[in-house]
Amino acid sequence: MAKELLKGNIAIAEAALRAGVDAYFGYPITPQTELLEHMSRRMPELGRVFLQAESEIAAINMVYGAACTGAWAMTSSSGPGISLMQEGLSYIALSDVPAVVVDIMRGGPGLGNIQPSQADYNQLTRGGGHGDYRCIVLAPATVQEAIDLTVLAFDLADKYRTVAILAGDGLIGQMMEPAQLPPMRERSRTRPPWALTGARGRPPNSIAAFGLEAETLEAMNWRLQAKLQRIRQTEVRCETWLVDDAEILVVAFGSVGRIAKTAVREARAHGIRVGLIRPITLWPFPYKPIEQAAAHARAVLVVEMNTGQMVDDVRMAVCGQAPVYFHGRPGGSVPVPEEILERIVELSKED
Amino acid sequence: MAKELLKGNIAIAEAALRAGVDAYFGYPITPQTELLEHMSRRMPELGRVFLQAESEIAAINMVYGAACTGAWAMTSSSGPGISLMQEGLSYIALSDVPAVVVDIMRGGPGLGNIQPSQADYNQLTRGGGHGDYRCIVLAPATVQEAIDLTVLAFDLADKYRTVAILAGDGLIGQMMEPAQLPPMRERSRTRPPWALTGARGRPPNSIAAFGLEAETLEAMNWRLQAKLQRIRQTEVRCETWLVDDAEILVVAFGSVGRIAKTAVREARAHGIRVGLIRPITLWPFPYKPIEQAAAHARAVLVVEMNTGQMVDDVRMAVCGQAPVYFHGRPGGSVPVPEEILERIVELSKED
Amino acid sequence: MDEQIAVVNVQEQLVYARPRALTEETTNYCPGCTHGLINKLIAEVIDELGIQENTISVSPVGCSVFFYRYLVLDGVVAPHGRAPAVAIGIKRMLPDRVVITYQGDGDMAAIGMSEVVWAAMRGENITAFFVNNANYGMTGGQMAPTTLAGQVTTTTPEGRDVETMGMPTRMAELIAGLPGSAYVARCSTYDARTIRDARNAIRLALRAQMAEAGFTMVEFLSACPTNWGLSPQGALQWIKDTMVAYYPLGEIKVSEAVQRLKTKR
Amino acid sequence: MDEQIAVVNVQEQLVYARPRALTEETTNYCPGCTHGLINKLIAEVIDELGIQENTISVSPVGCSVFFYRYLVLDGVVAPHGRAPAVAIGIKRMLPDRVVITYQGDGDMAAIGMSEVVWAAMRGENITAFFVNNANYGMTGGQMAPTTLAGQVTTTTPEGRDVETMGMPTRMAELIAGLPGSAYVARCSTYDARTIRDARNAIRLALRAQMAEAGFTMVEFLSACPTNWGLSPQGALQWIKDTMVAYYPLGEIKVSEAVQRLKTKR
Amino acid sequence: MARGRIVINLEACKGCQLCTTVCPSNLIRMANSFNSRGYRPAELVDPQQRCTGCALCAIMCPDAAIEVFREVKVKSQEGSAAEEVVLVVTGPA
Amino acid sequence: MARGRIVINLEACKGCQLCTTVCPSNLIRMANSFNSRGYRPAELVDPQQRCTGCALCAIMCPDAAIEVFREVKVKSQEGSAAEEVVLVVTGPA
Amino acid sequence: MQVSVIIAGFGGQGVLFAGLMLAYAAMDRDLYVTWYPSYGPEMRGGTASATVVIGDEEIGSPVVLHPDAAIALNIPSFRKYEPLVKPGGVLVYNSSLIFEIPERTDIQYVAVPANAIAAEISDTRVANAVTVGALAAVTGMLPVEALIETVDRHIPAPRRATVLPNQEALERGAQLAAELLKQSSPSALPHYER
Amino acid sequence: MQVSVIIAGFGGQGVLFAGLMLAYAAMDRDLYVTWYPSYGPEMRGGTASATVVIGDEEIGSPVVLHPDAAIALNIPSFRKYEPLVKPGGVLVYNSSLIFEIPERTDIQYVAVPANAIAAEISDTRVANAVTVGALAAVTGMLPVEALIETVDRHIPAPRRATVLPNQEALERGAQLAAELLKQSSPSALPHYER
Ligand SMILES: Cc1ncc(C[n+]2csc(CCOP(=O)(O)OP(=O)(O)O)c2C)c(N)n1
Ligand SMILES: Cc1ncc(C[n+]2csc(CCOP(=O)(O)OP(=O)(O)O)c2C)c(N)n1
Ligand code: SF4
Ligand code: SF4
Ligand code: SF4
Ligand code: SF4
Repeated sequence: MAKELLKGNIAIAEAALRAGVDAYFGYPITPQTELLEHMSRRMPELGRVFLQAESEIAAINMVYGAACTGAWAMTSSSGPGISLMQEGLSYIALSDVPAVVVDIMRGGPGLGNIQPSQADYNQLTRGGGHGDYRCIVLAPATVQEAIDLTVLAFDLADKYRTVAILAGDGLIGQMMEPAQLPPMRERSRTRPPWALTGARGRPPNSIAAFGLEAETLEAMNWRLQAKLQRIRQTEVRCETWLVDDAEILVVAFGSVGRIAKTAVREARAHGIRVGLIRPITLWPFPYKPIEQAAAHARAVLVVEMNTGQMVDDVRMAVCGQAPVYFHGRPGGSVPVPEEILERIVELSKED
Repeated sequence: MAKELLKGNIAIAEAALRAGVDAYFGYPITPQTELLEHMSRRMPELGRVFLQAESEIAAINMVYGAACTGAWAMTSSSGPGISLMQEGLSYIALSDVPAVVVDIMRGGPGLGNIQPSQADYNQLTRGGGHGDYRCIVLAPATVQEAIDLTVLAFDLADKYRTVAILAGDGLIGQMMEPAQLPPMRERSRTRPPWALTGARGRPPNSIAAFGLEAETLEAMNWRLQAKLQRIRQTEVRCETWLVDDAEILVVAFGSVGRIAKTAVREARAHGIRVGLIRPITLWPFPYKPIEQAAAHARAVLVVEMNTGQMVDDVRMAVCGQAPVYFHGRPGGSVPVPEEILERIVELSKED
Repeated sequence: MDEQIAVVNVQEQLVYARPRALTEETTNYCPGCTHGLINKLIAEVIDELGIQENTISVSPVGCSVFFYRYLVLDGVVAPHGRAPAVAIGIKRMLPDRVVITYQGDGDMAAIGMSEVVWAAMRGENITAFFVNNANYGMTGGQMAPTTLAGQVTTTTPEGRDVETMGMPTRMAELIAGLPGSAYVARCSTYDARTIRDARNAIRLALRAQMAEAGFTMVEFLSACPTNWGLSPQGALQWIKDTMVAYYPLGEIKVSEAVQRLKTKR
Repeated sequence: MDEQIAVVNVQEQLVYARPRALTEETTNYCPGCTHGLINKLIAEVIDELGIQENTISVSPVGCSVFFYRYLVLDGVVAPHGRAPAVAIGIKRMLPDRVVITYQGDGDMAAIGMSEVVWAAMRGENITAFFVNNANYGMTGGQMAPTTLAGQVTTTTPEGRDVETMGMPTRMAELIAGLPGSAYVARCSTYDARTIRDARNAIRLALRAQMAEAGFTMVEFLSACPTNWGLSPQGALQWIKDTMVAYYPLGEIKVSEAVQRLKTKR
Repeated sequence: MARGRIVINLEACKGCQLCTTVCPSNLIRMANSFNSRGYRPAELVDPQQRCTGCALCAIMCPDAAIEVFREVKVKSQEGSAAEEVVLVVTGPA
Repeated sequence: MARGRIVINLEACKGCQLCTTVCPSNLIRMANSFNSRGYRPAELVDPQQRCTGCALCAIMCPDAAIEVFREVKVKSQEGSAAEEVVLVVTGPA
Repeated sequence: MQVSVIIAGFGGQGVLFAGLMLAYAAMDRDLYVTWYPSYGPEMRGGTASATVVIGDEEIGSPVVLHPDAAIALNIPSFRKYEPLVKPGGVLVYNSSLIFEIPERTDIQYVAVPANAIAAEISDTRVANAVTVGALAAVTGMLPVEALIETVDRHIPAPRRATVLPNQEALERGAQLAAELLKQSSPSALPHYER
Repeated sequence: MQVSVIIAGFGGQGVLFAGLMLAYAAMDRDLYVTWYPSYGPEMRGGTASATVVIGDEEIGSPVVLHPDAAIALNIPSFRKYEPLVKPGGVLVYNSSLIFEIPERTDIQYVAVPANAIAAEISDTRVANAVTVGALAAVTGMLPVEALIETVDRHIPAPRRATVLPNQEALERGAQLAAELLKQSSPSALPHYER
């Protein structure tokens, strides 16, 4: 298929369609609204379910219900809406049903603004609701990657029966880039055996995110943890670039990853030995690759569009092997390559 | 004043009254409901405001409104309810108004159960909503400390104009212990200058958790960060016990802290050199004291009533100086001293 | 006349048995709690309509959190108050299944107000069973939206003051007032007659859903002897004497389509 | 007859000025957006009642997020849909202040349904100004609860299908049906007469609040020329020709207490 | 008058006494013993076989603990009527 | 007929044209120039002084950009009436 | 020095109040004490328990796996706690409802026909106090007089009518235990005689 | 090799579409390109901008602080971007609405009476295309024919009526720039002639 000039939000929506999403439930919020709007047109066209929910809380619970029938269901939102979904996500996570959530992050806290940001790192990667769970979190840096990771999100959600979140920042949602969409998948899925479809000729299925007795719930928790451990072991993804000889290691995700790349390229042109690690899975976090790369680094620079939410993870990965610095722009400001380059040059001069 | 046999929930409610709370808004949820119930009787008695809200979302937003008038307002809940408050908390945090939230934690994720747990560590300490903010989080280990920290929560919330959370686990909420309540404070507070009271003879005040332009919101974010940094520098609290010569360092908070204490005492009786650090402020986290204590430890054991949510913080504090082990009981199970002792003995045998 | 003489035997016949759609498990409900009775009635109607293998339940958070298990149905437990949204997610995927929610008054009328209003507003083809016991049962008897004026609960120690807490919520009337609701009835289970009426209402609501008439709801005035501090019998009496006066029983809304069903049978 | 002859001068008098309670700042509203007009009317009434220093505003999330700044009042911006809850928090602390909320239709009728229903149910003494422009303005014209049947929006490209999305929400009627509401009116601002009626409704709502009559609400049918794809004049015409037919103007509920106020003046 | 009989599932009974209040002939009372869940179950005391199988008790029982049998006159052509109804029995008999 | 005059705040005007549609004498039109926010403001074109100060335009203006003055006959006892109303003027004149 | 007691039974049997009697008595004697309730998944009814830990130093864990003593008011509680009581500990049980055969030899069993005795006094609602009285007497952990005093001091106004029956029940339980003690040796649990 | 352009103006001036013309033309020539929109706090109206980065290698940052070229369609945009354009870069501006006096000497100014020209063609709505045509011609970054082709290829069915006016506007802008170029030297920006 040929490349098209695609806006991130539309590309994600279209990728979800092609991956095989059965149902979309959502509520408007900038900067993701085009995704909702695209779905409102395309889902009915394809004979699938689209419903504009009355709120984000309703949306995530509709997703929960649809997912319980074995369908591939999704929603999309941005920071404030994701906050409202936390209880629902916590239920879904313990229920072992698959769901995909797209978060096109904007400035926070509070109402914040509609400019690009990465202010949701903590609430996405720490299992922002109550209880011991995590969601898979995928962070694309280009429109093409947004497409690819959307498809992956469905496959991972399905494989592990869990929540997979596509964490785009406002840049990814709003920008256009030539990209190639995958072909429309054949949808011949059969309902999984655990799905709620009416107990026809079999004992009833039930889905319940609780265990009133401590022993029951403890066992459910350890089972969930075992699954999360499997995901940690198999699903870590990141891009490493020029790290082999890097004395300075830049760590940045999402569109900051690509912006940092420009800075790294220019720094290399200045003769500075600098490399880049771009986590693609924010959870599970690429601790190992960063630990290894940090082993021979003199300094690690984390760059984010927030006040340093990923720094904890990087510090844990680096584990004291090198000092960890931070450069960040919260509240909707986007760092430009120049300022990152400046920090790199600064660090290269320290000894 | 003499000691009384007090249930944690009641003690916290009564301490809030004596600290000077002006308004309480809440919604029932086990295991904190006695707190709400106590307030329903006592607040009207004292001529203060009590309102049973229709939901946790309404409750936190009523707290927001009341706090905007310069009042001391509070709510209380447990895991699922706290999840629903995340958007509101994020707004309050950026608004620079004081608020106190009590979370009596229960088993999670999802509906979980009503047994004691520490399943909300992440959502409380990571600024569970969207954006770059943190709340002060205080974790009592005894009913007496619950009283003292409740008073402190109000004072800190007021001092820093921020959210202070009292994070009790279900044990603290449900158990009774003799404890002493503070005397009723004189309440002669004047409305602070920023409060919304009607713009009488002054320009209007406004409170808004947003900045539509990136520059504005970025500046607001850095201002908030500066405040958080001040809190980090001045408000760290923890209990250290027998750590000076400890080869094994146990880190546990809340009621697990006291349970671990019994185990440590017994281990000492067995001649094992073990000490305990009990974080009292979960945020800001006592990184320094743990780092120092870990400097001469052979092993660090984190014990929690969850699957290890505090471990990240401890690992960052220990920073590779010693291996960090974890013993946890999620889902409402409570670790008993025997099992902790067992782990300590195990670790003491490894070399 | 026919010469044949019929041999007439006296046989013992089972005239009332536990419905098949009701599990054999003993419930967690308190003695005399009419949640049990309502569960049983729903099971009876499901048996009668033969839709057990075609029905999916959505349970609330509250004393009836195990509804999904007491009824022999595929089912899920929704977060507190969100049963309608979860049910909508299910129904939109499987429009030919019967989807039912079961919610307490705290669950539906307090935290879940938005979800149920929206289900009714959109005329979602689901059936809500709404159990109004005038308090929050599971959490120990706090004021619910439906708590009567002056009623003492653990959070209204002086009785519900309608000046500060508002008048009790008449959910059936509220839902009936919305455009998408097709059938709304208020029932109780305090005697054989009200039980029969309740069973009829349940049946009609489910038939209406099967006929895609829109949102249907049956409200039940239900006893919570434990938190009311009354004996089971006293609790039923209180419903009859006190609750019914504020919450009148009967059909509150019958859309034309449902009216046709009714006459058709 | 009196012998004195009055000296009659012709003087120029300012007969219409920008209200004092309205900031001098230019708003962010689009050209022809009647949010501006409604803001102005509210400011005029606040001037008239002399309550500027006694009034606290709660703004929504939506095009009118800056309402707190356009009106020269103490004010706060509530999270999306939660203005009533925030206003209740304020009012319960300061019962002698006038507390007003200003909400769009997405804000109040969709995500904020529960909060506003509950404010009305409890008869909270606050006044809600509800701006019904039949779509989500700020986010670019998606379907709102109030979007008319068949109306094309960015999320109803084929027009709102009431089969799947339900009938448009008549908030004024819904709120009027709840026990705690004292005064509910629906107005518009498409001509001098409707503007006058709107001003009267605003005045009565605020006076009712000051008399502690209960929850009051004024709904405005408001133009969103930008997202409707109409000229400002065309947009007003559409309100008059199309919206009013589904959303009748007038007073929907006047409690006895408010009726007394009305006659008293 | 029809003759009937009820079977109370002692383990399912929670001792709420509602059945006792509706029996028109006052034939149900509470046992003196406890079941394994700590409740005092109801029991039929009907020495004179006055139970008509009216089923009011069963209808009223919130715990579906009562089954009701009634004697009916059937034309025994195939003798199958009784068998048929037996199929309805799914609870613990 | 009363005589009137309107003052349009050119920077506040957003060029929505609503005032032009309500003026009974059709005295308002849109300027050819732009204001600093990029809008073409309204202007009063009233060479014959036909404006009656009816204020319909101002009432209609969503941006409170119009002030209306009207000539009135006053008994000049203290000559204060005009002064009083001046106090009402708070917007940019 | 610490002693831990778990009291367990059906929801309605006054398990929590039984624990409170011990807790208040301990507090009145300036001892450290914790009281911790636990409910089963039943809404009401079902099985409940209260754990009371009393000591003369700060109490670590308010929950215990192996209590020094247990009171079982119904069969499920007997079955659950019989194996858990610490060797050398005491198991007081309500022999009006529990007909199990004791299996362990390393703990002391105290069979108290609590319902029967309570019925003699007033009604079965004070069966819990009978067992508490027996526990106190058999272990000596707290003087029975202390409990009797405590009941008087801490039962609040609306329930004053229950003071005397509870006191009598404590007394009767203690008497019974004293009888039993004559036949066997006292337990080795800590005594707080102050 | 990359070139970045920021196009800025009032909301209604077709800023985003102007950027799209460049982006599509680049894509059609198999170049890498990113297009990124940005709005001010106004609901509608207010100031908007589009940033287009074109290159023959993977593009890092889709946002730039110092663009190689800028198109200013209104005064606020002129004021904002004049100081930001890279030395050696180009500032095309709509001289129908902008009467500012250029202050820098290290960039090339291209004054285009875009509204006037657009009005000559059809209406002011294609003023944006006039400036894009001028930018293309003056910088040579993309051949004007490529833009003309692109407009034809990518304007979708419901708006086909705008194809011709846009094409004419591009042409007219380019002609004008060619005139201007005769008087000065061409810019030093990258050209993508393929
Ligand atoms: C978000 C959330 N808030 C609160 C609770 C606590 N909670 C559990 S059940 C319940 C109310 C039950 O009352 P009702 O809905 O009336 O049902 P009933 O128990 O009376 O049948 C509440 C508040 C919860 N589980 N989740
Ligand atoms: C929790 C949350 N969800 C969604 C949004 C995005 N949002 C901002 S304004 C708005 C709707 C505005 O529509 P309406 O209330 O009708 O007001 P209008 O702009 O039309 O005046 C939405 C959905 C948000 N800010 N927060
Ligand atoms: S608490 Fe009330 S509603 Fe809940 S099971 Fe018991 S009687 Fe029923
Ligand atoms: S988008 Fe609509 S509601 Fe919002 S300011 Fe513009 S015209 Fe008004
Ligand atoms: S009604 Fe049922 S549960 Fe109640 S006593 Fe009778 S048999 Fe037992
Ligand atoms: S109504 Fe107001 S904003 Fe609109 S054109 Fe006239 S003066 Fe300008």
